[in-house]
Amino acid sequence: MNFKTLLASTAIAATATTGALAGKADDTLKMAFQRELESVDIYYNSAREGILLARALWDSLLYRDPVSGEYKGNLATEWTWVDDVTLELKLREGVTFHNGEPFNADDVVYTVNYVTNPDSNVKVVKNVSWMDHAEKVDDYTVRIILKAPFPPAEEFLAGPVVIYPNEYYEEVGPAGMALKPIGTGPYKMAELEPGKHYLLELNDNYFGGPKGKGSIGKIDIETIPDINTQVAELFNGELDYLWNVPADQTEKLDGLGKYNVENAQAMRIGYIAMDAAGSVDPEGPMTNKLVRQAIYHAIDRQAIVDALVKGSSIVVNSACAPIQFGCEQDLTSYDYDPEKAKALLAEAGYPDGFEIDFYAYRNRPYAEAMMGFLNEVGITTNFNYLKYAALREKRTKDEVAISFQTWGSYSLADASAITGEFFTGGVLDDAMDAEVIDWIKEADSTGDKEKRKGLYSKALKKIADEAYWVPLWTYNVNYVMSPDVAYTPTNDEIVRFFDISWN
Amino acid sequence: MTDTTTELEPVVTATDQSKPLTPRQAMVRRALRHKGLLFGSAVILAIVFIAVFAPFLTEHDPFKQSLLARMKPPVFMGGDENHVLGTDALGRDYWARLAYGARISLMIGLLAAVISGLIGSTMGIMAGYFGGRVDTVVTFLINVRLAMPVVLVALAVVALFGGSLMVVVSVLGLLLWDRFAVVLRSATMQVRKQEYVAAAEVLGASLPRILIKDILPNVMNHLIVIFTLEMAHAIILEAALSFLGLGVQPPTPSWGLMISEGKEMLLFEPWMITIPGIALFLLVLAINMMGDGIRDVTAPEGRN
Amino acid sequence: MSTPILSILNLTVDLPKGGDRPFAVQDLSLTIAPKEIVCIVGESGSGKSITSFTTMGLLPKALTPSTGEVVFDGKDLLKVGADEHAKMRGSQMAMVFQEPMSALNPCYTVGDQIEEMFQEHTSLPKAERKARTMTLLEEVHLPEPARIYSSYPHQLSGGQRQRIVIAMALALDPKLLIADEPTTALDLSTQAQILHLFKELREKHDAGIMFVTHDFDVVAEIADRVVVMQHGQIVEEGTAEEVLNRPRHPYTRLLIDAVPRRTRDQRDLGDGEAMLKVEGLNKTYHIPGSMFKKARDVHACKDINFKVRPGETLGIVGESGSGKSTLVKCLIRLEDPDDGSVWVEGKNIAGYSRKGLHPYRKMIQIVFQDPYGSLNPRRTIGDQLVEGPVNFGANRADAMEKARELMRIVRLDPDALNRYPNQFSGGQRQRICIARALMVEPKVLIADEAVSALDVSVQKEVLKLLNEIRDRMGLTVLFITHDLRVAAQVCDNLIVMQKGEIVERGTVDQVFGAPSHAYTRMLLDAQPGKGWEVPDVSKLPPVTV
Amino acid sequence: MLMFILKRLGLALLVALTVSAISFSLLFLAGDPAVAIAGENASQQDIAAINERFGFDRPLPIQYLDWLRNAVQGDLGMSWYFDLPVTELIADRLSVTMRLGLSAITFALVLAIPMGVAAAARPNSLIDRAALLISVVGQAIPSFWFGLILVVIFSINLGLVPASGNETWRHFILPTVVLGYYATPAIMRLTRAGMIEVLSADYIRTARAKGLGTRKIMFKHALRNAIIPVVSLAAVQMGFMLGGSIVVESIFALHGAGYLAWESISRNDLPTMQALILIFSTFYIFFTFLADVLNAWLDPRLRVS
Repeated sequence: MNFKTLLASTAIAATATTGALAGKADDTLKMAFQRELESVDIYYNSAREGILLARALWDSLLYRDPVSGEYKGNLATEWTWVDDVTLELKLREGVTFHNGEPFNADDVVYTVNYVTNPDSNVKVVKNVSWMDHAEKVDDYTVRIILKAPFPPAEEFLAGPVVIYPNEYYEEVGPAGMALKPIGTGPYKMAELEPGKHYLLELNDNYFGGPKGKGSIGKIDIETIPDINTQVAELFNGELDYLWNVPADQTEKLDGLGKYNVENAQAMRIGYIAMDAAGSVDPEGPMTNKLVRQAIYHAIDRQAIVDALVKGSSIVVNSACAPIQFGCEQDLTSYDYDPEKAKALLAEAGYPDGFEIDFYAYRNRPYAEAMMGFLNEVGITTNFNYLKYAALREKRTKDEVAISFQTWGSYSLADASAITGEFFTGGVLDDAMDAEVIDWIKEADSTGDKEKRKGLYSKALKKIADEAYWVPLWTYNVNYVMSPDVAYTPTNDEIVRFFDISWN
Repeated sequence: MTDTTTELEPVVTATDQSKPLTPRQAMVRRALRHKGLLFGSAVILAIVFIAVFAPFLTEHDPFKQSLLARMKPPVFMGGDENHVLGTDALGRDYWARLAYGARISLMIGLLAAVISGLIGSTMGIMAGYFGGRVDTVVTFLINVRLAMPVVLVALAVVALFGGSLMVVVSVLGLLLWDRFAVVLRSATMQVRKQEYVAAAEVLGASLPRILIKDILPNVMNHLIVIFTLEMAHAIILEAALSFLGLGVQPPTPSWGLMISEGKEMLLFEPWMITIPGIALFLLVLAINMMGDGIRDVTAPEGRN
Repeated sequence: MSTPILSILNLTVDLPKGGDRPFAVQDLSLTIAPKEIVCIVGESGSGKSITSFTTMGLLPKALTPSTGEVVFDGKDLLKVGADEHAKMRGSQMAMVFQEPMSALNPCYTVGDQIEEMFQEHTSLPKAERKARTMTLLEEVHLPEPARIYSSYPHQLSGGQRQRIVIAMALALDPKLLIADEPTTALDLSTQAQILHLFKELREKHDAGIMFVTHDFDVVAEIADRVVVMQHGQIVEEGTAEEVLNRPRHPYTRLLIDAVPRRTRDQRDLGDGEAMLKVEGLNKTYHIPGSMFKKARDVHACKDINFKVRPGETLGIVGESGSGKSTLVKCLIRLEDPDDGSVWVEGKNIAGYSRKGLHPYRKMIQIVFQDPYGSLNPRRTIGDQLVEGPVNFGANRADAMEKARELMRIVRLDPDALNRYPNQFSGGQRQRICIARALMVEPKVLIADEAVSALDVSVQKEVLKLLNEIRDRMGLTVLFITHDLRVAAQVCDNLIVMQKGEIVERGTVDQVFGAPSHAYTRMLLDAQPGKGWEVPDVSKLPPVTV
Repeated sequence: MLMFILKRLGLALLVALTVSAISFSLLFLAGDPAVAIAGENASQQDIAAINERFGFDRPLPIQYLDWLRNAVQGDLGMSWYFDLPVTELIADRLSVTMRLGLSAITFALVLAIPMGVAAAARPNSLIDRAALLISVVGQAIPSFWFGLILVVIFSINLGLVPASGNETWRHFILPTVVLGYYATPAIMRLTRAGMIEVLSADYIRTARAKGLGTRKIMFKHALRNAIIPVVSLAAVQMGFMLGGSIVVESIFALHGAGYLAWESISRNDLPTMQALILIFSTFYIFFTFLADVLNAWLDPRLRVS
C-alpha cells in the first residue's frame, strides 16, 4: 500500500472544484445551521440560530447600530422616559405584518403583556422579566411599565423583545408561530420544516427603517451538523455562506484564496469557574486565593489564543466582554508565569500540586490545552467532558470545583448580562462574595450611567483581585463566503441577513 | 471359521505413526497453513508489541503539548524527523499517541469482550444446558437486549455517566453479550445432546464437572471466535462513540478519539484522520481475521 | 444374458494425495444387464459407492477417474461432456439414495419434485405431467396419491419418502437404476416393502439395477448377481446363489462368517434372584407446540415390567419410536420416569432424587450407539476412563492403573490412554466405551444399539467382546437393538416393544420360534433373506484364488 | 394457531415494555431535564419555572406509568425541545430513516447474496476471495471514516453525488452505500456458509441425479433453502440499521430518526428519546416477526401441517 498516495487521494485542497455555481444566479443565498432550532418563535427558543431568524423576520421597537452602538428608532420612532419605570414610545405608522395585518399599539401591548405573563412560560425569562406590562395610549403610542428601574432596558428593547401581530398570535399561538412565523421584518418565511430547513424571502413591503431593506432575494437554510460536510458543500457550490467555522479550517480555507473570509469578535467570553466559596468542598484547594492565582499564572492564555482560538480574539482580564458597558479593563492581571504558579501553590500548602476533576462542555481542545498547562505546574486534572445540561446540573448540585465555562450574554452589550448572572448569589455564583453581590445588585438597578460604571468597576476589580474567575479570552466568529457574497460581520455573533449582498 | 484369530482391527500401539494427530497437533498444523490467521496474529502481535513497549519506541510523551508545533505533517508528507507521524492539534507527538493509544484500544476491546463474554456465555451455556424455563428466560433477555438500539443506549449512558474508560468499557461490556449468549446457547444445546455428556452424567459426574470438562472445551472454539468478533466490535463501537464525542475522555490517546479529533481537519490535513483510521482498521481487520482463522482451524474435527 | 446396459472396464478412480490409499477404486470391471439386479457388497470404505457415483457423474470434485471406461448404452460416460451426462441423468439413468429423510428438497411439494423430471427432460404439457406423476405415485404403492402429490417431504414418513425418490427415478423409465443403500436407514418393516418394490420393478421395467449394500441379508433377498468389494477392488463376483452359499475369496468368507446367526446355544442361567427388576414404569413426554404446531403428549413407555437375572442378556427389540430408548434413559436416570420402580440389588433407584442417586449411579452403565458422539473429542481416553471412579471417590492413580487393565481386557494398548478419540476407529471407540462403562464395576450394562453403526466384521468382534466380558464379570446385560439377527445371536431372553408397550416376551427360541403377537410375527416376516441359511464357512472347501 | 400468534404478540409486547422501562429509568437519570429544556443561555430562574411546570420532582415509577398510560393511547408526549407532539416529529423523521434503511438493506442484499452464492459455488476461487476481502474490509472499516472518505472522493473530488441533504434519490446514494456496506459482510458470510452447507445436502445430490442444470440447482433448489436464515439475519440487521444510522445521518445531514435520537440525547429531550427507543425496538420486533412469517412461507416445515 502506498501510504502517501492514499493520503493524497483523500486530500482535496489541490483538486477541489471551486463552487459558487449556484447562489447568485438564482438570487438564493444558501447557508447552513449546525444544529436543529427547536422553534422559530423567538420567545420559545434560546439558540443563536433563533436570534438570527428573529432579526430577519420580526422587528424590535428600537435598533442598536452594531457599529456605533447608538440606539435608533425602529418600530418606535421616538421614546422618552416618563419616570424611572415608565417608557413612552411613539410607533411608526404604515407598517404591516407579512400577512397584511397592520402594525399598531395593540400589537405592542399584546406582545409585552403576553410575554411578561408567567403563564406564557417564555423560555428566556430574563429577556422580558424586567417589564411589568404595557399600556396603550393611542393607536400609535404605548407605555411600557417596568417592575423596577432597569438601566439596560433600551438594549433589551433593541434586541430580544420583538413585536408579534396580536390577532394572528392570538389565533395560532406559539405552535402556529413556530410553523408559520409572521412578522414585520425584512424577510418573510416562505418554507419551513421544523429543525431542518428554512427558506426566507425578501419582504417587498418592508418599511425600511434603520435595518434597511435586504438585497438578496432568497435565503435558503439547511441544517448540516457536520462542519466537514458544510465545507464539502461549500466546495460543491451547494452552500454560499458558512458561519462559525473553526479557526483551523478557516485558516486553510483562507489559504485557498478562493473564498471571502471574515472574522469578527463575539460577545461570548471564556472563563474558568472555581469553587472559591467552598460549596463543593470547604477545605478544597479552590477556596484558597493563592491556588486560584496560581491557576491564573499557570495558563498561557495568549498562547492558546494564538494557536487555537485565533481570529480577532483577545485575552481578557475582566469578568465580562470588553465591548459591554461597564466592563472595567484597568484591574489586576496575572501574567503567564509557571514558576510563580508553582511558588504560589507551595505557599498555599501544595508544593507537589494536587489532583482535581476538570469539567468542560465545549471547545475540547482549549480545555485540553489548559489542562496541559495545569499539569505543568503540578495540578493533575481528570477531564470530564459533559453535555451542557449535565454539567450545569452538576454545578447546581455543587459537584464541580473547577470548570471551563463560556457565556454569551445574549449579545447584550451591558456588563449586567454576565455579572448579574454569576455574581449575585445565585446557584451558579461560585464566589458568594457579599460585597460584590451588593455592588452588582445596586448597579443593576441604577439609572445613572457613571454610578453604574463605578459600581461595576469596584466589583470587577475585586473579582480580579480575589481571582474568583480566570477570565480567558473573547470568542470570535469566522465567516467563510463564496466570492460572490459580501458581508461585514459585527461584533455580536449575529448574522444580519438584510446586510448581506451579492458582489 | 478360518480367520477369526486374525484381528480385523489392529490393536493400537502408542508408537503408531500413521494414526492421526492429537486434536491439538492437528490444530497447530492447520493454523500454520492458514494465511489469514497468520496475518491476523502477526498484526495483533505487532500492535501488542507496540502497546507494551511504547515507552521504548518513542522518546515523546503522548500528553506533552506544544502549542507552537501544532499539526506538523508526518515525515512522509514533508515533516521533520523529530515527529515521525507529525503532531496533533495541540502539538502532541502523533506516533507517541498512536503507540500509547494501542494500549487503550486493546484494553477497551479486551475488557469489554471479557465482561460481555462472562455475561453472555454464562447465560448461553445455562440456557443451552438446562433448557426449559432457564432457556425461556435467557431467550427473553436476549430478545430484550437485541430489541434495544445499542448505539443509542450506549450514547445515552455515556452522556449520563461521562466518558471515563471504565464507563465506556462497562457500557460496551453490558451491551455486547447477546452474540455470546445466542451462539453458546445453540452450541451448548448441540454438545448437550452428545452421548459423552450423557455418559459423564451416568458416570456420576457433578454438574460443574460436566460443564467444565465436557461442555466448555467443546464450545470453546465458538467462545474464542465470538470473543474476537466482539473485541473488534467493541473497539469499533468505542471509535464511533468517540466520533460522536462520547467515547473515552481526552487527553487519553484512544484511537477512536484520535480519529474524532483528526476528523476536524479531514479536508485539509487528511493524514490526521487517516493514520489512526488505518491503525484502527488494521487492528479490527487483524482481530477479525484471527477470529475467522480460529474458527476454520478449530472447526469440529472431521469424522475421518 | 442379454447385452449389458452398463459395462465398466478397468475403472480406476484416484484419491487425493495424502490419503491412506492412492485409489478409491482400482481396475474395476463389471457389467449390468437389463432386468438384472447386481448387488455391490462391501464394508465402509470399500469403494462401493464410488462406482455408482462415477457412473452417475456425481463424484465429488476431489475424485477423478484416471483410467478405464464406463460404457453405458454404447457411450463411454467418462468421455461425454458434463452437460450431456447431466441430460442422461434422470432420463436414462437414475439413482436412489440411502437417506430418504434428506433426499428431498424440504421447500417443494413432492409432486413438484417428481414433475420436475418431466419438466427437465420432456416437453409434456402440464396436465400430462401431472397425470404421469399420479401414475408413478400409484406404481410405488403410495396411498392417496392426490394427497401425497401436494404434500411436502416433512409430512411424509421415511418409507414414503423413499418411495417418492424411487418414483422420481422411475419417471422416465431409465435403462439403469442405481440404488445406494436404499433401505439402510429404514425400519425393518419398511425395508421389506421397499425391497419388494425393487423386485416388482425388475419384473415390470427393463432397467438394469445396481444395488449397493453392506447387508448380506438384503443381498440374499434381491440379488441376481453379487460383486464383493474390498479396498477399492472387486474380490469376488458371481451369481447370488454362488457367492452367498459358496464364497471363494477369504474376505467374502470373513464377511459372511461375521453375519450373526439366528440361533445360539441355550445357556443355563440358573434361578438367581433378579439383578434388575422394573415394575410399572411409565413415561410421558409433553411436546410443547411451536408457532405453527399444536402441543401434544407422547406416551413413550406404558407400564413396563420385566426382570433380568445376573449373567443374563436380555434383548429389547423394537423399531424406531417403540419407546426402547426412553426406557433406557429412564433406567440410567437421564430421564425421570413418571412412576414405577427400578430395583437393582434391592434398591429402588427410580425413587431417589438426582442427588440421592449419586452413589447408585454406577450400578447401571451404558454403551451408546454412536461411537463418534460418545467420547469427548477434547479429552484423552485415559482422562475419560478415570472419570467414573474419580467421581465416585477413587484416587486418580489407582483409577489409571485400572484403566490400563481394562484397556487390555478390551484388547487395546494401555499406552494409548493418552491419546484422543479421533485417533481411533469406530470399533475401537466402542471398545473404549465398554471399558469406560466397566471402570465403575457396574452390575448392569446396557448396550444401546451398541453395534448398529459398525461394519459387520467389526460388529462381530465387539459382540464377542461383550459376551466375554459378561461371562468374565458376571454382568447383567440389556441389549437394545432393532436387528433381530443380532438379538437372536447374543440374547438369552427377548422383549419386543411397540409404541411404548411390551407386546411379547420370552426366550429367543420362544419369541422367534412361536411368536404370539402379530407385531412380532410381522417383524420376523419382514426380515430380508429369510430363505438364506448362512453357510458355515469353516466347512467350505479351501480357498482357490 | 391463533393462540401462538397471540402468545408471540404477547411476548413482543413484553419485550417492548421491558425495553421501554429500562430506557426510561436510564434516561431519567441522565441529567436534569429542566436544564435541558431551558437551553444553554437560560438563567436559574428559567430553570426553576420549567421544573415546576413539568413535574420532574415526582418519583420515577410514577412518571413512567404516566408516560406508559399515555403511550398506550397513542400519545407519546410533547418534545421538550421542539414543543411539538413527539408522534408528529418522529413520523416526519422516520420516513427518512425508513427510506435509508430500506435502500441500505436492499443494497446489502443485492450485493451480498449474489456474491455469497458465487463464492459458495466455487470456494477458494477468485470470486470467493474477492467476497472474503469485501467482507473482512466491511467488518473492519469504521463507517464514519468510510462515509467521510466517500464524501471526499465522490462528492468533492468527482462531484458525482451530493454530500448532504435528503431531497432527491441521489442524496441517498452515499448514505445507502455506507450503511448498506455495514450489513453486507454478515449477510454475505451467512449466504456463503448456508449455500455451502446446502450444496452438500442430500437433496442437492438428488437434484443433480435428476439431471437438472447448474443454474436450476443453484437457484431453485439450493438458494431457496439457504436464504431462510438470511431472511432472519436481514430482519435483525434492518432493525439494527434503523437504530444505528446515527453516524451516517449525522455525516450526510439526513434528518432521520437516528440523527434525531442523537440530537435528543444531547438536548435531553427525554420524551423524544423514550419514544424513539420504543419505536426502534418495536421495529426490531416487527421485522423479526415479519422474517418469521416470510420464512414460514419459504419453508413449509414451519407451516401448519
